[in-house]
Amino acid sequence: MSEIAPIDRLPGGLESGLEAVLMVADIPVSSARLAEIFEVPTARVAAALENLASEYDGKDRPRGFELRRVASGWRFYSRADYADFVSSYVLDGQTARLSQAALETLAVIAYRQPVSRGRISAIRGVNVDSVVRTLLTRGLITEYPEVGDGGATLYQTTEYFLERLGLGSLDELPALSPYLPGVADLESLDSATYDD
Amino acid sequence: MSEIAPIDRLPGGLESGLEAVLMVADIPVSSARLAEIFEVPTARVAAALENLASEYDGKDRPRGFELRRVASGWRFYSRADYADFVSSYVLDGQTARLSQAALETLAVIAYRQPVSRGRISAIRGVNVDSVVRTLLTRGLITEYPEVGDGGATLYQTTEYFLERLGLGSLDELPALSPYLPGVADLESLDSATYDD
Amino acid sequence: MSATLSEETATESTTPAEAGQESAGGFRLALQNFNGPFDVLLHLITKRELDITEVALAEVTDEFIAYLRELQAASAESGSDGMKVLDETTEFLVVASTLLDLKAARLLPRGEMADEEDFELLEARDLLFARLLQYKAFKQAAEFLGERYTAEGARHPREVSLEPQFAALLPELVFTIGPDALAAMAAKALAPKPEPATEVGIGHLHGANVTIAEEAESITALLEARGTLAFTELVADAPAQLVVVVRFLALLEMFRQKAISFAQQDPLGPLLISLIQESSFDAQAVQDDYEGSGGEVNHE
Repeated sequence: MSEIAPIDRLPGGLESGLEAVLMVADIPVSSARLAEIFEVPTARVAAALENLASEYDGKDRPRGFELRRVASGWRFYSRADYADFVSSYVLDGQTARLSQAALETLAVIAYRQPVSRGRISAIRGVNVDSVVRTLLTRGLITEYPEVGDGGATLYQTTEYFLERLGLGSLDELPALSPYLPGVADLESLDSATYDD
Repeated sequence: MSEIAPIDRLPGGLESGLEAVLMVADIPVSSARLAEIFEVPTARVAAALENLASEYDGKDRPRGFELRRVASGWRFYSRADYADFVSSYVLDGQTARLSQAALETLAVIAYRQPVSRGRISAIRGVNVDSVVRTLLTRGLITEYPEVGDGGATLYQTTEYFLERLGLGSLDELPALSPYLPGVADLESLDSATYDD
Repeated sequence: MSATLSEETATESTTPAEAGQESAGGFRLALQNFNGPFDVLLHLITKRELDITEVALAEVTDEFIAYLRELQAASAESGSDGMKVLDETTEFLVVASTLLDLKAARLLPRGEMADEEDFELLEARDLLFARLLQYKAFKQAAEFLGERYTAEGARHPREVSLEPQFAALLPELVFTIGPDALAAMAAKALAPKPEPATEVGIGHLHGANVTIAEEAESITALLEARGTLAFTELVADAPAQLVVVVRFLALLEMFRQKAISFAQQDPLGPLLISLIQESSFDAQAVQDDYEGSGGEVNHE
């Protein structure tokens, strides 16, 4: 590892680089992983993260976000002080029902799991990023432990999904064929993977 | 609206409050909506957002993130300077390219929306069915709620199109006419040439 | 938002590989990057700065026919259903008619509009140029979009899942559907989708089926009866624009098969067409050449 890493040549250096990655990270990122990304020693990453965290906590003013270390790594969170406002944002316009788009996406995942967002998009003919996020938030689907082709994240339904539908297991999902009279190749519809 | 809003009593005030809400937002949030949440005038929110954005751009050091106004609102982004590092972390379709054909079709839809496939084909001189499907799957266009003449499906661009191109609104598209010296009225050209 | 898409869909107009790579008579077409007939036209007329009146129609024609042959060959190789060839043939008709109109319009004496027909041709020319300009304008707009798209790709929006303490605040979901409704929805989404009806390009064409073979036959008959004729005379009785286009296509085909010759007395004179007596042209054989499309253009 060289003394001067590529990130050191950029304005803002390692600290800004860490901010950039963590800003888009959905799950906590370990300092070891960050060290790999930036090609600097883990200890240096750890020190920079501590610096950032305490900077957000109050050098100028307490930021609305904080950098917290949880078991598996570091992630940006909204600061608890502002939870009331964040709650009113989160709850605004929320309903207890899933949208039609969310239900259709859930149906596709149920019958084609584990399946990537790309494939669901291809099947449904629309971008499904936001509904997939909704289903994740609602605990109806979860990430599959292994990645698919090209490193794509795969999704599967959860126990909670089965509970909500009153099913004991996935085997109890009804067969698809009866719902499509007139489609010649029903076997392939039920079993084959969608060709996208 | 009182002079002192609840958010003003918190350390960090409105700016930190905005940071907190935007930290959990997964779509751009309009200043009007933020104004409701914090019970302050929209103009004050807008000013605070502008302040934050320019602060991130460089008061101390350029932050790894930036606050940008796209589509209908404001949202946190990783800063482009650190793209190399961020993309080694984020593996998604963000960088998937659009073909020339897709870009040209997207241009016709952006400037002529709502528009039918027939008219796009007439303007481009080629069949556009598969490209339109690609754009739909990517979420860059969507079906217009009403059908056109003769029941043709019409297409329009989406909010995601604006976000993905970093545009505030369709008005920010450069005017098409400068490219067309001597053609005064394209609309009439369209209708004169192709009756679809 | 991650626009995950497995693969990029290739350009919808298949471009045959390296047709006409070698320079032939100062005429060289690399069709690799073309995206439809307007591209080809623009390439011919603007990029190469060809004056349409100086372009030997036959040379252009040969290029296009070579282009079509490449397509047919590619289609046969890939075992596709020939839809592509049909599409391309239809597009070819657009090019052919556009070229013809351009040429016809250019051949008119400027400022001397003898009759109503001439005037219409001039109008048609303006429209055609306007169409090409419009096409070019959208190409430039696409360039802008492409640059933005690439530049913005360097930024990633924050779109993370909701922090657990806020997710817990969401109202408990009310599930209004059961397993059967879910299955019905899945079946509908997973069912093979019928290709959307193509509503492309032929909406403005009228009339019944017109075939190249039939038009070639009637051209032959007309030329046999009356000797040399101008194109305007050959299409004088055409009931619809489609027939004009197909007749033009038939002429191109006949020329390629050395059944007819073109002559032009002076730069602005009419294009004269005459039969080559010793040719063994078989109009019905044309059908085979356009097998992909059945040699036929259907108005639907």
